[in-house]
Amino acid sequence: MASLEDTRRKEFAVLATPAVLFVGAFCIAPLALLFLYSFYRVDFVAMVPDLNLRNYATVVTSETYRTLIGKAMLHGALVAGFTAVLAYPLAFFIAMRVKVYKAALLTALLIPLYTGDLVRIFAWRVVLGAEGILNTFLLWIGATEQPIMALLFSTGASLLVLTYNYLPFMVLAIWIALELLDRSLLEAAADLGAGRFRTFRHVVLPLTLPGVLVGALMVFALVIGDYLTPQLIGGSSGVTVISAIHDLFGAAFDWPLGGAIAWVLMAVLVTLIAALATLALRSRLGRALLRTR
Amino acid sequence: MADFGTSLDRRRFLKLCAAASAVTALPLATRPAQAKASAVYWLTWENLAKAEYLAPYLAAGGVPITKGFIGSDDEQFAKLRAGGGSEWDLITPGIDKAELYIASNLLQPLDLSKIPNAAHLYAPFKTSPLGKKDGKTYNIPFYWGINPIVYRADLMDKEPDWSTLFEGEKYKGRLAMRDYALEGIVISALYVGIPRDKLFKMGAKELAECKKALLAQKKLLRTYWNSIGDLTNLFASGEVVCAFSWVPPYYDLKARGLNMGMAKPKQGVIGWCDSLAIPAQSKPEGVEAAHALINYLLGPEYGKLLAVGGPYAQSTDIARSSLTDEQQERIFVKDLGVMDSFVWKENPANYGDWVRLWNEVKAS
Amino acid sequence: MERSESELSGDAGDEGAQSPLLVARNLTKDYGPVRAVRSVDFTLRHDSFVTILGPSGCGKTSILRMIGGFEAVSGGELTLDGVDITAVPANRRPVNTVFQQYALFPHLSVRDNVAFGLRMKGRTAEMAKRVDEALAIVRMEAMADRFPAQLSGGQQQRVALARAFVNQPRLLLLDEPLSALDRKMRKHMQIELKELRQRLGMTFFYVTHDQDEAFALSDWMIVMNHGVIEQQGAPQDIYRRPANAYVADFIGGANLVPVTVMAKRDGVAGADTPMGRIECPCAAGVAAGSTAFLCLRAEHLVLSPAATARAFDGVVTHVIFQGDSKIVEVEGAGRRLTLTAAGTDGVEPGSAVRVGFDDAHAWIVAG
Amino acid sequence: MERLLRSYVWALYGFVYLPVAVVVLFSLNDSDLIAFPLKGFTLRWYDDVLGDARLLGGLFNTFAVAIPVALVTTVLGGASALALTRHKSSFRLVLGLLVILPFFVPRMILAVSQVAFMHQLAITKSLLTVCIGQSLVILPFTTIIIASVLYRLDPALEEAASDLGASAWQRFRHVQLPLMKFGLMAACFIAFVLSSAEYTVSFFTSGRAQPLSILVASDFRFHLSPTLYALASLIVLFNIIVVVVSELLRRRGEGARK
Repeated sequence: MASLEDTRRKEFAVLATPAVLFVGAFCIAPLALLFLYSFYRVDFVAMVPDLNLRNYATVVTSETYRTLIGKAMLHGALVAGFTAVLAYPLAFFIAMRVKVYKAALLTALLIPLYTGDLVRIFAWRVVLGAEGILNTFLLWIGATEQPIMALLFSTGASLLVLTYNYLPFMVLAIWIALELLDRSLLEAAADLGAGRFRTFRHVVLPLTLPGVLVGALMVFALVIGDYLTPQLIGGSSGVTVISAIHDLFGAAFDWPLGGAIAWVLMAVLVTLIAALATLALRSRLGRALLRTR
Repeated sequence: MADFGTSLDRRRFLKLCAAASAVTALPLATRPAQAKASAVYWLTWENLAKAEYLAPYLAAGGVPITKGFIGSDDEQFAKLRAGGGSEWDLITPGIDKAELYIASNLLQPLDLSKIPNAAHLYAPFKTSPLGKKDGKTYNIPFYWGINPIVYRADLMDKEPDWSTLFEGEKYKGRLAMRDYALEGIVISALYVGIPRDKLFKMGAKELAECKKALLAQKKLLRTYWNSIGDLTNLFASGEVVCAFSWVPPYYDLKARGLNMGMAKPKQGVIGWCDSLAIPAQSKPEGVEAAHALINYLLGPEYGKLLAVGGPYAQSTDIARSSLTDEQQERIFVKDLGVMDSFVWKENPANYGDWVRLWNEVKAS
Repeated sequence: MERSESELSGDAGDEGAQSPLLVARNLTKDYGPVRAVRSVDFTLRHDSFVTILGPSGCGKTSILRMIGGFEAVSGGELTLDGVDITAVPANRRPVNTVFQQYALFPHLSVRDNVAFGLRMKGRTAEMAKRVDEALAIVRMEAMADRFPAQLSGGQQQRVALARAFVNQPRLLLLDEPLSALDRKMRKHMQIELKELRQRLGMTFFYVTHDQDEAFALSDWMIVMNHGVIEQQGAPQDIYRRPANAYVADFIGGANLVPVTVMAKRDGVAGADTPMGRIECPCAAGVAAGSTAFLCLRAEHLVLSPAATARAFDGVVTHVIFQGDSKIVEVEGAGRRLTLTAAGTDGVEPGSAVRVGFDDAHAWIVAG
Repeated sequence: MERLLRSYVWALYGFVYLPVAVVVLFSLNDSDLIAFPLKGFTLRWYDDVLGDARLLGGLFNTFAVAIPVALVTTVLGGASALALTRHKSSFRLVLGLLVILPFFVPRMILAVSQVAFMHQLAITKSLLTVCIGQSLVILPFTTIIIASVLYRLDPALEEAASDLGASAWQRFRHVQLPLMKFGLMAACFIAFVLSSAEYTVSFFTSGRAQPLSILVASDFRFHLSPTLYALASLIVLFNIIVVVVSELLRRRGEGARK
């Protein structure tokens, strides 16, 4: 006799199996193959399956790859922070102050994505360049004597455009968290004498931090994966760990080493995210939020 | 009158006979071939497959071409190496990479008897070992050129050479190099004075020398450019005044009224050549069509169109005579002797080390 | 579990009043390591109003959800009309539920909400008529085309009721359905519910934490605490003869005075109290020599006793005005005791009073 | 405070649309260089786009990929989201991690591994492989969006449906589906946007037929043509029209209901 639990289990299986199979077949399996390759050795254009850890040793001992992985993490974290700060007020506005045009405002945020990465990147060059819109404006108002060269082809420029690129994702994540917020809590806070700011500081912000965190993780991962923006906007130091891997896959045909760097990168990424998630869940706020569900 | 009539009749008759034999001969001639392909799939660079370049081929009844576009030479190799090449009948790799493709068994040998225009290859290409293995030809040179220095003549006081790109303090922050290990390192080698015959055979010591130069150079650069469109934009927007370049920005920007200059430094200029090759898994009817297309691409119509439009030189001299001196000059075929002075790109055996070095420089 | 629905739903008339409607045996529910319901047994009769009463977290909602089929049973079994329904999914149980927050489908009109169950079972022929009838019974005919968001709490409540009973379930489950209503509405709905049940002739299984509501509605009460049933029976019996101190306190908030049981025979205990020795009926579980509680209801304590047998001195600590009567809290017999009194002018905090009661109202429960 | 917030929002939208404005500006500029100074007004780039069979073919391929990708990821994401939010299975965590995993794998790495893996399985690259590759990186987005909608739905509604005799399918069809409809639509829309702009995975997994993003990238390598800016402007304009029209329809629909 099938128990109720069996029925539930069957339902869960029916819902979950397609996605699991799909991800298993086209993500896990390919990455496993890459993992296998990472222990191979390259002999000209042949990958020789003489399994050893040399590639991992290269990654760990190479200052370049260590630096690049570190830089990826740093830039990911910085952009996640910037987008969070920029996105929050907008998400708050859309969630709390807009009634009729919510969908329109959110969609409007996504429309620029349609232009395509490259088109937008080159548009930014026109904005930030030495003879670009921003510099022309700054010269015109007399804020500067010389065009500010660092507006383009610098780490800062790259971070700016990355922030721009991933802002919509952060807005969406925070907006969802704000929409999930029980509105009566705001009334309760007001009732308890909290002003707007204090309601925000002590009620809204803590309760939507999980949304910020989700957004931050998304942006973090996206920034690490983006190599076009740093390459085309970041100037001579615009190299990223991904473009280094790219070079190893393509130019140097060293898939084993590329695979090893990729796996180290993913391991660092997963460890960081797991640590962050654990920390968040263990925190007083995290525990309190978990308990309410 | 009658004679005239008879002779007319005879001529008519002969004509008819010729036509009839032609009609009967046509199927005979094509019988050995497979069913004609409905399309030939060509993976290429966008600027080589412009509709107007291919129009004569199609007008002459060539198999319709479906084009795919390459991101970069390295991406092309990675993509084919990862997933074979069964989608394509014809690919366009750099000939310096040919041995990688051949060693990876990605290509099938070409049947030169189906490419009569190959007989007109320029001598250096005919004798070059690149793209050949065990007496078979896998990659046939397609078109070639040099990568010079292009600069804004209005913003520079004298013609630059490689040293400008390494020590031109005056232009600090307005110089650019291509983001490409092979060329970047060869140029540094030319600059530090590595002998020509050792350029692609550098050991650790020479590479270390290059790295030092490249590290110093990096401080002077505005950026490493990524694509020629990218660099053209950098010149046009005044970001960069002088860069290791390809030829097109010089002509493009000159045509738009900018005072551009092109320098071919005496230390040596990198010459390159892209090839045509047929992937190993291409189907027989595709192979057939690909050979026909190759022959067209090495032929006179295409050669002229490319020389005028590109401007690039194809690998055969078949169209050369139809070009004006000026057009010949533009594609460096006026004085064929210069071809010997170019540093032709090769694939270094230790290229992995080169790429790692290049990344070290960029990441420093 | 392949039983046809007709077999499950049966017909109320066939089985006679003597066979029980629902039997729960050793019913247990675990949430991970937490045991919410501990091996509980109970039986529901046909045509009755049963309330299950207890503080929040006592396991009463879990029982309802197991009967409804929303939670899997961790142990024990449930039989409905003699058929084991332990593993029957919710949608195939002849049981319907009125949810605490009503759970009306926001995207469907009132009519479609009520018609939902019939439509799911494909009973479209009779649907329109039965839906109209059900809406008429809860007097919501006029609102049939509105959406739930356009209704007041009481109206939503009625729709939720109609949506459940229109399917003629064998058993109607109600999960604190009145808790979201205001007091006046609640009183009103209590009467309606009771009438509705009589009219429909179904068994209602009603979960509440409000003892007044339980008293007002039920024919049979099940009092729960910490996952076990403390007592079940008719409301009057539970009120008069609580099984233990917990029930005595939870139901009607009895005054509990600690006493020492000296002797016990035939359900009558003799105990020493601060007011002298008493002989009175006692609950099962009271043993001679043990400490137990004398259970005195507020309404049985009187101020300035003349006719009562026993009395003790006390000091008034609080007086709460209740309209026609007052609740007076007195410190006496070593305890704070609550009593209700009418027309006691001059009683105010601090005044010394004498409190009395009649032995006939005394009842002893175990500690 | 409110005014400050409002001005901030306007400023941020300005920031978001700044590059778009540049794109539109240069799509109307009568020079084929994307650089100042502006030369004058022209519509010829638009004329070029509309007459460019190659770009239109690419656009067709983009749709041929984006539509199935949007549908597949919405269905798969919807199913996973239901499993994640409606079941207490111990596999839930595993499922959640699996579904978001592709998101945390840098695309280039994923794309190259996929191509190598597909090659092992002798799968020929085609628009289908592009669909598979893209669906994988888009699945996490749709799942999160739909899950966040489901998370807000009162589970009692589904219990009520079961209670009223709805089978699992009926419960889905008559309660869950109508209630998650907007979530599904939002997910589908975002999947479509992400798919049509995707480059990295598309590049590696595509065979003969290449979506627009690859053609645009390829063109950009040789020439930053205002034609492509005109194309981008047209796409943006088209989307703005879609948004405005659907917003108007929605409001009219709501008005009619009241």
